[in-house]
Amino acid sequence: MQAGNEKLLWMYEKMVEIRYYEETLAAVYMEGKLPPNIQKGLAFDIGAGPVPGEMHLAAGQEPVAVGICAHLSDDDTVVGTHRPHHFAIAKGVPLDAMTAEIFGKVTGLGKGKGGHMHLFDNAHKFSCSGIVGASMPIACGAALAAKKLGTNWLAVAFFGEGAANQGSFHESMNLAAMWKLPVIFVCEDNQWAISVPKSKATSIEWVADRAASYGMPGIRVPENDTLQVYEAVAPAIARARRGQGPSLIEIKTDRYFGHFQGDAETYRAKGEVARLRQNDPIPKFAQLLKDKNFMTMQDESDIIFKTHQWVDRAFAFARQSGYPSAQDALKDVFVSDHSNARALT
Amino acid sequence: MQAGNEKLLWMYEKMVEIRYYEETLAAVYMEGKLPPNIQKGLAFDIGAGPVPGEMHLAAGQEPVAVGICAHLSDDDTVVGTHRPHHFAIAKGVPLDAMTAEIFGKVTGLGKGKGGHMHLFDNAHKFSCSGIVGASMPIACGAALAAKKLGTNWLAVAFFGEGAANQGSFHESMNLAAMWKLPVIFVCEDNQWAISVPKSKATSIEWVADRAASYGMPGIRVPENDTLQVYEAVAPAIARARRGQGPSLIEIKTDRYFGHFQGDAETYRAKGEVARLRQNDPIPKFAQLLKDKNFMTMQDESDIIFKTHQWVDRAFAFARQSGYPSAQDALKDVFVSDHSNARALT
Amino acid sequence: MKTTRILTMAQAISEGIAQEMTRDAKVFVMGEDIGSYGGIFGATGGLLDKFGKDRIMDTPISETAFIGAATGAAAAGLRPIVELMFVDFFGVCMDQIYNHLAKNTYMSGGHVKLPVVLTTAIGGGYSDAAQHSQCLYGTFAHMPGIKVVVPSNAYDAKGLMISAIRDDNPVMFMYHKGIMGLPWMAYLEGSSNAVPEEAYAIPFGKAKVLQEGSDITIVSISQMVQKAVLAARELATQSIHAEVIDLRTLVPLDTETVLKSVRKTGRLLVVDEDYLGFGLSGEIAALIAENLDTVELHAPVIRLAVPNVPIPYSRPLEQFVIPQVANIVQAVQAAMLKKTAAAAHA
Amino acid sequence: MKTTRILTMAQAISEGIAQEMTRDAKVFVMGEDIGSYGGIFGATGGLLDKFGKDRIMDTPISETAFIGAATGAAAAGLRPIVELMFVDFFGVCMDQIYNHLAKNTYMSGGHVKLPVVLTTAIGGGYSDAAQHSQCLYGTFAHMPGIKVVVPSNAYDAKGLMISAIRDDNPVMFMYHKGIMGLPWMAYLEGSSNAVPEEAYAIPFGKAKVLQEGSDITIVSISQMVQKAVLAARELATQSIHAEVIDLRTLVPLDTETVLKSVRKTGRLLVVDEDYLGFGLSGEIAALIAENLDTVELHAPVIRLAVPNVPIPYSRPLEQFVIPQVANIVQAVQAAMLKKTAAAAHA
Ligand SMILES: Cc1ncc(C[n+]2csc(CCOP(=O)(O)OP(=O)(O)O)c2C)c(N)n1
Ligand SMILES: Cc1ncc(C[n+]2csc(CCOP(=O)(O)OP(=O)(O)O)c2C)c(N)n1
Ligand SMILES: [Mg+2]
Ligand SMILES: [Mg+2]
Repeated sequence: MQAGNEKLLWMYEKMVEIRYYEETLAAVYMEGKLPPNIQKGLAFDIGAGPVPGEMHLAAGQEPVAVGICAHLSDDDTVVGTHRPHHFAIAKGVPLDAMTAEIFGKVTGLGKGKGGHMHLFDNAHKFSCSGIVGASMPIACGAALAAKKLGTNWLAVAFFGEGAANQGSFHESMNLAAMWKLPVIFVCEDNQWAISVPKSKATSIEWVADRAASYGMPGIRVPENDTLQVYEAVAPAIARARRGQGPSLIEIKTDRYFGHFQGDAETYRAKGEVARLRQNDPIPKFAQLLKDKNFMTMQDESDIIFKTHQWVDRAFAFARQSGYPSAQDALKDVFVSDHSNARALT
Repeated sequence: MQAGNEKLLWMYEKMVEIRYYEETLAAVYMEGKLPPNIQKGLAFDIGAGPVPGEMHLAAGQEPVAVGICAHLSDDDTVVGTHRPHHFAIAKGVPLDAMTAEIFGKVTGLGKGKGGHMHLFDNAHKFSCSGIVGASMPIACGAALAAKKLGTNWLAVAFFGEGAANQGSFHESMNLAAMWKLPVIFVCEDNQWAISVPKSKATSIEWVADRAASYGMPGIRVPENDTLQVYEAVAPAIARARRGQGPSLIEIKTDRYFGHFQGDAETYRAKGEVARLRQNDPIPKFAQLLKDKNFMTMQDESDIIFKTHQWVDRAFAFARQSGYPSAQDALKDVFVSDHSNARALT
Repeated sequence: MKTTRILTMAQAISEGIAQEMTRDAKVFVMGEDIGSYGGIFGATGGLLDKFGKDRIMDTPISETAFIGAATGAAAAGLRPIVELMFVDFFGVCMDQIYNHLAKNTYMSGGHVKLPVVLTTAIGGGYSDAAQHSQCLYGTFAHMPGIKVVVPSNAYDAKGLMISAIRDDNPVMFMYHKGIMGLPWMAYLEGSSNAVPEEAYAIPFGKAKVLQEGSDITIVSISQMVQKAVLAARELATQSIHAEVIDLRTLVPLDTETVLKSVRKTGRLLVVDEDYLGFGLSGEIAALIAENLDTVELHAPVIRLAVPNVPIPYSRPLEQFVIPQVANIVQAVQAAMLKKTAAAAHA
Repeated sequence: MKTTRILTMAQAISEGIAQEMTRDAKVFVMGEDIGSYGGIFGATGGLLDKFGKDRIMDTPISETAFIGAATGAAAAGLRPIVELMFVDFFGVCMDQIYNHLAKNTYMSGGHVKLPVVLTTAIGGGYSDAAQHSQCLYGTFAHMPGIKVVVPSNAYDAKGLMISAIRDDNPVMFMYHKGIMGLPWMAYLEGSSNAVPEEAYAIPFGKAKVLQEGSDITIVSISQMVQKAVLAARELATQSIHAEVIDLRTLVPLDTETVLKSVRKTGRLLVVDEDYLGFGLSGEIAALIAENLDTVELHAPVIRLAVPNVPIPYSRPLEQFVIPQVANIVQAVQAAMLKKTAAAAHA
């Protein structure tokens, strides 16, 4: 499947947006976390600053998100991981509410209750989870619903190569194959699960080859290349929409930041990231678009300008928004409140 | 690998012993469970009689147990399933203590605490579990210990074809392959998981083919045939003992009884069991041994006589043994008692 | 025209499900052996014939996948009923249950609606040993995000099941095997009772006072309610008048009914088939301890529950660890003789 | 010659492990990122360099497989320490933990010995949200078969870890992230304290009275102990003398120390970072309710715990649901003003 001009530009735009989003967040995340503003003796305080808690960024992994989501509409479901921003942005989750959520603000997607690993957007059928491997069963359910409702919608489960050794992978793949569910299982192979390299955790080279265990197509994408992803997944998408069931696709990609922000990355060879960054898919894609005359220099700078503006505005929105009031913590356990929640005495 | 005469006779003997054990148990199990001795209105009472609770029998599946265990010694570990008797007997677990356990007697393997799904025998390194798929992680641990202790011992995990869709299967296979653990994963494909046929649950034909997902050999045994099992698994055993890691073997076998005793088996086609029984591996194996002059008629009747005697004696032992005293229920939570156990007021 | 018949709890449950499935095409059922087998404990008996295999779906033995799929399908607008055959198996799929099904509503700020009913069998008493005999409702009630419904009889079971299916939140529906009225397991017959043919809903969070009494309050749930009623009957012949309360749901928990009763009786016995420690019996006792400003106890609270040991297989052991009618009678008798230190002073 | 230094709890734990590994070649460690990373929360810091990759084994993200493997290896004579990175992930491997590791000893009539230490990180307070901030020790204490150890400081942590490794039974060792003394997370400094260099064992089932007092008993565990101590200090300036008890282990549970203290003070506050309902705070309150024949309360029992909601991400919400020093102070003040109905009569 050949991507049209508009699609190509959309992909580029989203990648630029994602990258700038993650870089902005990387900087904002550090606010308030360093001496002298933190507890004496600490080098860093994960719980401090405007964006507290763990922070998993996806810079470098943009091709996975945009190459897949370029095939999707609002009716399709995406379930992401603990590293969810690139998927969310590519799926069209509004930046303002997403960023506000990451800041823990009441204007956030989850009114501040979820945080960066728990972004839920019904309108764009996006959700994610902090549990490794958890995206797959849930995506099966969305696909089951699509099928039961008689639509040709599909569901995408993103997961890391580390998650491919979790039991949920196996159960979900078998269930989806058995029931011919319209699911695309997308393995982001960034070679690392925190500090554990794939070679120490996964007994074969390609997770995609595990598709054979379920009688579904397995697709290998050997490069962190946007167009390759886009084109390689097209048959899987078409297959799912035709009601022929799931596929598994694995994409080699690169993680530019640490596992989470603050990760000293002592397990990584010196210079590994610098080397990976030489293959940055974004300038590569820009070059391609320009070479083929799909994008002018003006388009390029427009895209950069506008996406940066979106992101900056979202961060401003998040900063300006208020925190939820403390008592609100007791609400929303259930959609109508009949929980056992009760305030501290 | 060719089985010697002694081994062949041992396999025959064990199969006869297992079959007679299961048939005896099937009869004993019904004692006290039928009207008029039970609650009015019931057709059957699972909790009544000398052997209460669920009862999963393995008649028909003898080739799996003996074909594999013929390769093992007391130093090798076997982890069985909810349907464990054939494995236990083939592994050499003493019949008396095993049967007493099934009767809930104090002379039982677990002093009556475990019951038929929970047979533990340290001396023969045998254990099992009522949880589908649970044998595999535990066998990995036994294999890890064998490796760490510098031995060439191995571990066998038995599991049903239904269990091959449980997450533990996937995780264990990958871990064993990654760490080159001496484990033999043995899938007993009796085509049924309670009422659900394999064709409705497993998205490919052969579970054994899933071995490729882990880079380990997968071995298909297409017939419920003792010698086939014995010979097919031999390379896997040798491989494990050489330190080259795990294998997966799948054996087509047949379940002659219901899933548990009392199962009305309405999900099975009429006559299915009668048809399966025409392929009974025990007379077939006897014929083979006699044809090849490995076994005389006298040997055969000696074997039948002696195994029946063993089984009958074990049941007599179990019947004659006493029940544990009620207060003993509070013991053995820990090997030295520091639990929170306390008697009812 | 209202018609009632005596039904078993299994029949009442499957009837409730069938009526809701007829009313609402979004309801469907998934689980192991829930189709042609009708559920190992009969909770889905007859449904396959009525609704066909697209709505009554047998699954592989992949609890993580299919319970997670229930969450995904519910988020997409369906109303799945999903069965975990025995609660004892929760460990293979607990992450999907409590990190996703139970939390996604909260984490989304209430935006994600998850109308899932998770049915499961609980309880022992028939020698099914440590991996097939537990109750564990305390475990599920401890973790926020799932309503916990545990009926003691057919009438309640149907009404609570209908409420569960209509509820827009995850509901764990736990039925005790020993009160399902199965033709193959002895059961406490009080659990089979008159059930209207029509659909009706019983609200959650309302305990039922099964029997009024002035001497002691017996709080219980599930099969133990039936035992408590039998014990109360025996106690009545000894002129001890026990008030028997069936909590019916643990989340939400009807604390008012319990407090009101204990304010009246001054004595509390909690009877529970779950483990004693850190569970239901502790929570109910704590409720009283927290409210001693308005509750005056004549005797210390007594808890009867499985004494912090796994369920043993052998019959005499199992019968010893699971509270029996005789234990309840004895515990009440003991409570009638005991005095709190404060009461002794007064 | 006994030498002590001030250590963080993370240092104390890894030192305890290292000493036992040196003493006993059967001890080894498995888990995610426990090798070159040293454990996400530092519990295995430095061990890879000391013992090499055969004894310090990074695993795939396959908790069911490697925790089950710990059970299998222990049954075969080894003494594994196995890490579940966050307790919140227990749902992916709970079956191996509680149906096998916790029950095989009992089901085998005590014949199968399973010396496994299962280490795991607990607790919130740093905005890690609903799937990475729970305590859940109540869940593990509820189900029989695993000892539950939850240290509040470095000294105890080392001694309890050494006992855990030497114990022939499964032990769950739960360390709170907010007292590990990590260089990247604020912590309560009382948790870093003097730790002897030599190996020493602290027995399980012995609560520690951290501070004596006559007005009220504060029972707590883990990080909350540190908060309770700070609260007690503040209360002392108001002439309220709180006795602070650190339970240290939940299984076995030292009920005597709690009862003795409440008999003295007549007041009890339980401070707990686990969920309020059906958990630790209920169990401790129930202990008093059951013993009101020998305990005379001046005021109703008070429980402070996470109010039955998942842990919210946003800081003001999270700080609201997790008990803080100020909440403890207020709760004690309230208890001092309250009276039981019985006391009001007297
Ligand atoms: C079930 C479970 N186990 C462990 C973790 C801790 N954890 C969070 S992310 C991660 C590594 C995941 O690696 P991968 O799947 O490759 O995703 P990546 O981080 O590379 O995007 C781990 C172990 C978790 N969140 N859930
Ligand atoms: C995790 C889990 N899920 C479900 C069950 C209930 N159950 C017991 S046996 C069984 C069928 C197992 O089928 P298979 O693995 O093929 O073994 P077989 O009974 O055929 O020997 C099921 C579903 C269980 N014990 N454990
Ligand atoms: Mg990765
Ligand atoms: Mg089978």
